[in-house]
Amino acid sequence: MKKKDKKGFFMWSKHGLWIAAMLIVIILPFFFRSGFSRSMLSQIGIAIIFALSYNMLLGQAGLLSFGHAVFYGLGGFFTIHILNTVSNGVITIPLELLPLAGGFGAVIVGLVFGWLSTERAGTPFALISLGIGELIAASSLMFPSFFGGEQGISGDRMTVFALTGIRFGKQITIYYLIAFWAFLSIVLMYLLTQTPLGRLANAVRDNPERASFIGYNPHWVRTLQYALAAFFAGIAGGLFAVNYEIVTAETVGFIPSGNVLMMTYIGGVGHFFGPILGAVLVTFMQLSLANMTHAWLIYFGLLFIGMVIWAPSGIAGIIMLHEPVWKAKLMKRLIPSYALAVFPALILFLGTVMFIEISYHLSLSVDPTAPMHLFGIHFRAQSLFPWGITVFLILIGFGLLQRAIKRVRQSWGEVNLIMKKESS
Amino acid sequence: MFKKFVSVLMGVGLLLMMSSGVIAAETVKIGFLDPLSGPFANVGDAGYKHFKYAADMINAQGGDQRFEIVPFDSKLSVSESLIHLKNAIDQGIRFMTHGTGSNISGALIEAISKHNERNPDQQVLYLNYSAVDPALTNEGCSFWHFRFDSHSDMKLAAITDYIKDQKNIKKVYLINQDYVFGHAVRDASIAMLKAKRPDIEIAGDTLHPIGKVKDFSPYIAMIKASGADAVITGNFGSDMSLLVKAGKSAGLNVQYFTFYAGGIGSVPAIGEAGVGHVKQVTEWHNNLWFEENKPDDEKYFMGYNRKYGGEGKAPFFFLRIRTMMEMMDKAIKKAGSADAKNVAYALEGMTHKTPYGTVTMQASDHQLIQPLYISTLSNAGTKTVKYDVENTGFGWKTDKRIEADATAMPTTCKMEKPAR
Amino acid sequence: MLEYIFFSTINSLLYGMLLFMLSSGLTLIFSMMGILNFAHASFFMLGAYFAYQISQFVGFWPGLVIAPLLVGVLGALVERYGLRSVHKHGHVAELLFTVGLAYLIEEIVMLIWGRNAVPYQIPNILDFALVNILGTDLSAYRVFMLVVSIGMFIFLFLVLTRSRIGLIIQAALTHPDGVSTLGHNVPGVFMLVFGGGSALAGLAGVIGGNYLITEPSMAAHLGPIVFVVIVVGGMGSLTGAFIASLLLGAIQTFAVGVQVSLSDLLALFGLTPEPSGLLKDFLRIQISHTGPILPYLFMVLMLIFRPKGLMGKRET
Amino acid sequence: MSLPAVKLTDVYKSFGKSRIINRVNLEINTGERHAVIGPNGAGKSTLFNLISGFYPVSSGRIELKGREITNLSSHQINRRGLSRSFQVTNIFPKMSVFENIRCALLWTTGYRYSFWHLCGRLKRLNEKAEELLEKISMTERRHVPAGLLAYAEQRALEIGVTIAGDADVILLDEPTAGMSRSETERAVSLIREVTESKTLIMVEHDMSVVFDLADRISVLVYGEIITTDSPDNIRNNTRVQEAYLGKESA
Repeated sequence: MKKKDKKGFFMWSKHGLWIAAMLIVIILPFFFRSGFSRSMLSQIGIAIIFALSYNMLLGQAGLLSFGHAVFYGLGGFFTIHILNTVSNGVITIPLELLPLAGGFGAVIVGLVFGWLSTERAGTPFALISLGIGELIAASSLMFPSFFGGEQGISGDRMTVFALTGIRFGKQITIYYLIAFWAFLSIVLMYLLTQTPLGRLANAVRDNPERASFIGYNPHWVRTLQYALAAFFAGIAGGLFAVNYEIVTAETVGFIPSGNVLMMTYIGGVGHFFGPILGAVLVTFMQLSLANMTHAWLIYFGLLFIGMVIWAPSGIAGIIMLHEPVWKAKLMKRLIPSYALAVFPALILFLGTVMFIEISYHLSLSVDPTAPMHLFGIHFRAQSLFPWGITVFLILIGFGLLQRAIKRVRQSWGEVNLIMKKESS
Repeated sequence: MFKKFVSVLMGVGLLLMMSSGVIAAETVKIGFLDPLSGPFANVGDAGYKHFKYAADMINAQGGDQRFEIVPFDSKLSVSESLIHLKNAIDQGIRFMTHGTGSNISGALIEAISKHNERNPDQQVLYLNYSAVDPALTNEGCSFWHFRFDSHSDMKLAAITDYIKDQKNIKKVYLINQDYVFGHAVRDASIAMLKAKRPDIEIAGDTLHPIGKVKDFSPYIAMIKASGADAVITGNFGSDMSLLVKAGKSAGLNVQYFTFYAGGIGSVPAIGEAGVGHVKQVTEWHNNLWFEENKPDDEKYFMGYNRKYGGEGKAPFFFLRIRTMMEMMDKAIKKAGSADAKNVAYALEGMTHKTPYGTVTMQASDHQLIQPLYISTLSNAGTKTVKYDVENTGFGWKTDKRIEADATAMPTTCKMEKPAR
Repeated sequence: MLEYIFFSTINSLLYGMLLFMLSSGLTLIFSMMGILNFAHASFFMLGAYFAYQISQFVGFWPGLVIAPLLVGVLGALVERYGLRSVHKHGHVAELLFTVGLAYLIEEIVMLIWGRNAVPYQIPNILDFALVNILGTDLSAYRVFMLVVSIGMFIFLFLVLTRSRIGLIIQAALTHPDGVSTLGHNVPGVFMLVFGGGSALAGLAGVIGGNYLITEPSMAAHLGPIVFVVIVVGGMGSLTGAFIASLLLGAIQTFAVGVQVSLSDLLALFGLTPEPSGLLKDFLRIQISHTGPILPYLFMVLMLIFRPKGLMGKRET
Repeated sequence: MSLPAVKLTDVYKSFGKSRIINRVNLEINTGERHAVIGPNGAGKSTLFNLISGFYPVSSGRIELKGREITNLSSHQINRRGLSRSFQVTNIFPKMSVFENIRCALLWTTGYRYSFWHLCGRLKRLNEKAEELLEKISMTERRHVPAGLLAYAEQRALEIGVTIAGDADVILLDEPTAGMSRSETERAVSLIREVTESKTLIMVEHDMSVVFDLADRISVLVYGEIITTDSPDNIRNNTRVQEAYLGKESA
């Protein structure tokens, strides 16, 4: 690229990724017109904020929390209560700003819990977060006036006046509201990583001892980071309230806490955009895969364990592993070996899917005696033949994959060697 | 450059999410929304099979109206349920049925009411087969909601009607889960017992956290100390099985009046500990056909057990699902179309003959009025207790039948009905 | 009242011993390897299911021995082929591995044994009332559970104090970094401890599964409570875990009987406020309602104010 | 004479039954370069850990510039103007060299816990960081993650991080340990330069460095200071020779 061009495209080269993301977000609902996919996109937007806020703890501050949904849920409850207060005409806040109520509510609780739980990181923090999560989840049923008991608290967003004058009835309008907040939150959370507190959160994660000898109290750094993470989780919860117009006790519970951990980890904690990928993938899997197969929990569990064992840096880590190779224009050396690996990986995948589906069909399906169909083929699960094929596919796939992996390693070795030579 | 690559990759990932649109056929589709994976999947699974079987049976009669059941996995989550509601509406489904989770039923009523108001061209009906919170047909009632199960106050009225005649019951202990349903059972028990048997002493009244107690022995110790001879509990799942088992282990000799002792998976969990002690209130059990001599019903549910019940491992349980499907069949024919509003008006006030009497869908609150039975867990294989449940060797034996009319309760429902 | 106290004491002892059986293995694993094993309760569940399956073929008694051994072997395999390869990615990865494992075990159990509870029953020979004290039966099986758990406690105590491997484990408990310098086969010891700890959980499952309910969600139900035991008991201290188990058993059992709420307390001072909303909910709560969540409160407070736990030799 | 920079009064520290520091009294004057020497296990690092607040003392009193700092936490002591380095390199390994320095500057430049400033936009901060990089001659290596630096570079960075906050009392724990002769020489001149007009306390094994840099030397043996004196006197002190130097030379 010529220098002149570079200057002309300054906006693009520096902010290109952001602009592209914004455009995608704006045009997406035109490709996905059904109510279901728009609802899913809305849920994905909420999940992205939630997962990124979680990564402010796990990725950036090294705090493994088992109770992050406390803030998600509380944010939702604060928002729905404020929404109802607004509906009753006691105060006036436009609908577009209601998620902030969740954020500010959560940040206050976050400061208290943060102070109590972050004196030490590591296991003590993880256990305190687990305990606080259990306590809040249990008390959610004990305080029905705030949590609404089992029924939850519901509201009607149509009764609240909107700043933009839009009637927030249809899903598409809410989608854009969520998209706006998600985009704003992503930008803010990204910028936060560049602030003194953001840098110090990293410092405290890597070496709390040293951080205290440059004047910082690690406890305070963690507390503030924790409270800010709570803020964004609260915003996500607030959007949840506006989107579904109901908030129930399940939102503060262990399930969303576990979900956000999985999203973030699968996406990758080491890179800012990792949790975004994780939120998209996991939400998609939960909503769509569950429609395709009732065995989806097994696939999900296998995916999670697989990521922990083989790709602890997540999807983002795998992608970023290729950054230097891409920059050195050496991808063409890796691609052939990848292409070779795709085929056996597919066979192994096919075999595994068949194995799980057949076992599931026999054991837990509605009618095990009925013929089952998989990939358009109908067969009887009771006969030995499909089992034979399954075992055959798994063995062949596994064997070939071992060899393919060897090839991939080899080409990686070559690429690394070339890059080393070039840099020196 | 690399960043651009990443953004493209993200875009492709998003584009992969194609929504699945199924072309609507001539058949009437009923969306079934309940947990189909995770810890409560057994409950949803059983419901789904019942609906499939009921649809099979109606379709087999060969009329021009056919039913198809489309399952959706609620995962017991409100947000996922609401998304699946949208999913179902996309697929042209106008009738949703659901049973597990009062939180979801409340949310569904709200969401469907709002949806029907905002989208008059795609109105949806909510057919409730199992959520028993009285509020749903009282202060929280809706034109778009119909309940085919007797709500908890009706069932409790049946229980207290039975207790009324049991002169040997002098002291009653109330133990319930500490949440809305548990509170409702507790409050209603106190009120109804006072009205029907003022001489009965409430020997104790305990609420315990839901799903957290592993060992009920301490509660049993309290029941024992109170000298109660009957226990009323709205507990379900392990909270109920563990209660009965702990009672047996301490030699507690009381009668348990329960809502859910016959629920799927409960009898195997309770085991012998419950024989002669545990009573349930239901609209059906599998020895009713013998007691009331209805061999047709035996044929019906045995057919289910063969097809979906794994030879009795997960047997027939929900008569009301059969009732619901047959009433829906009638209502759609009566309405002349599968339009939600017309079907709703057709269902209002409809009467229907089940094997065990006539049931009525009340127009005022959309609550089905049906006969209820109090039955006791007994050793099966005897002359009267023919069949056991879930191959346990234990089955149910009727103590008392409460006629449909007697179960009706006054309602506070003020329903807004759309113009016909 | 006397009978209530007597039986509550027995109940709390029994529940405490069951907790101890579950958590003793976890304490060993956590203290030595630093792994917060979320799948520990899953091994408990597997113990119950294995015992059920074995009892279908050869009866309860062989299952009492075989099932824990099977679970132990499974645990050792998990350590050898799962955890060890994750170890290099750090403690968070190890912990998440066990989270995923717990998840998967539950699914697999459902796949094999179905979603409903299995009828795993108390053996007939123990299904009778041993004695009747003050009008309440004490069932033989509960006494048997008590005997087994005490037996296990003694066995564990002897192994740890008398055998060579026990001494190594003890050394590792207090100085986890020091063992490798002694020239012992550390990975081997880890595998043994993990397998042994799992087997103990399995044994708890065998005798607890039929007393409680053997169902796929039993692991998730008991999962978090064992962490409370090891935190309260303290890092590296079996005695601490023992005391904490009994303490938690007592707290949960006795709290049930205290039907006093804050409003009752205020009434003692002649105050009868009639609040609404949140405050009303708060005043309404009786101590007895809080029994099962008290442990978590206890754990959080312990971690904040005394991170060493009751008997811990070092901080968590 | 002005107040001593650091004053230890009857400082005592034990771990369980073992006494590590036994009633140490020590005054370090403002502006002096002070070395603490002693055989392995004498408690030199523990002494540093006590002064810098890493461990609490069992009893006794520590003052910094006339104000008591006994049992304050590390960051509080640091904010009062005392900074330290570690015997084992202790930096932020995943951050770049530049980031390490910049983080170390944040507190004293007044940005503290700010989450409303962007580090990249803070001109004064970045200029200061550049200056400091220049000072420790690591401008070239600014983008390298600190964990990947060569050992001597890491030690230099550690000194950079230690002095960045502009503390006037600097504690260096074996700054030249493990370095080659030429690296040591460079390190010594760096230390001399960056501690100009500051108070320096150092633990050091390399006697040539000690005698080169120190104005006064304290000798710590089995948790007790046996003497504090000028380098020349220490060299000739027979007790020191017996307890320490003698052993070393033998």
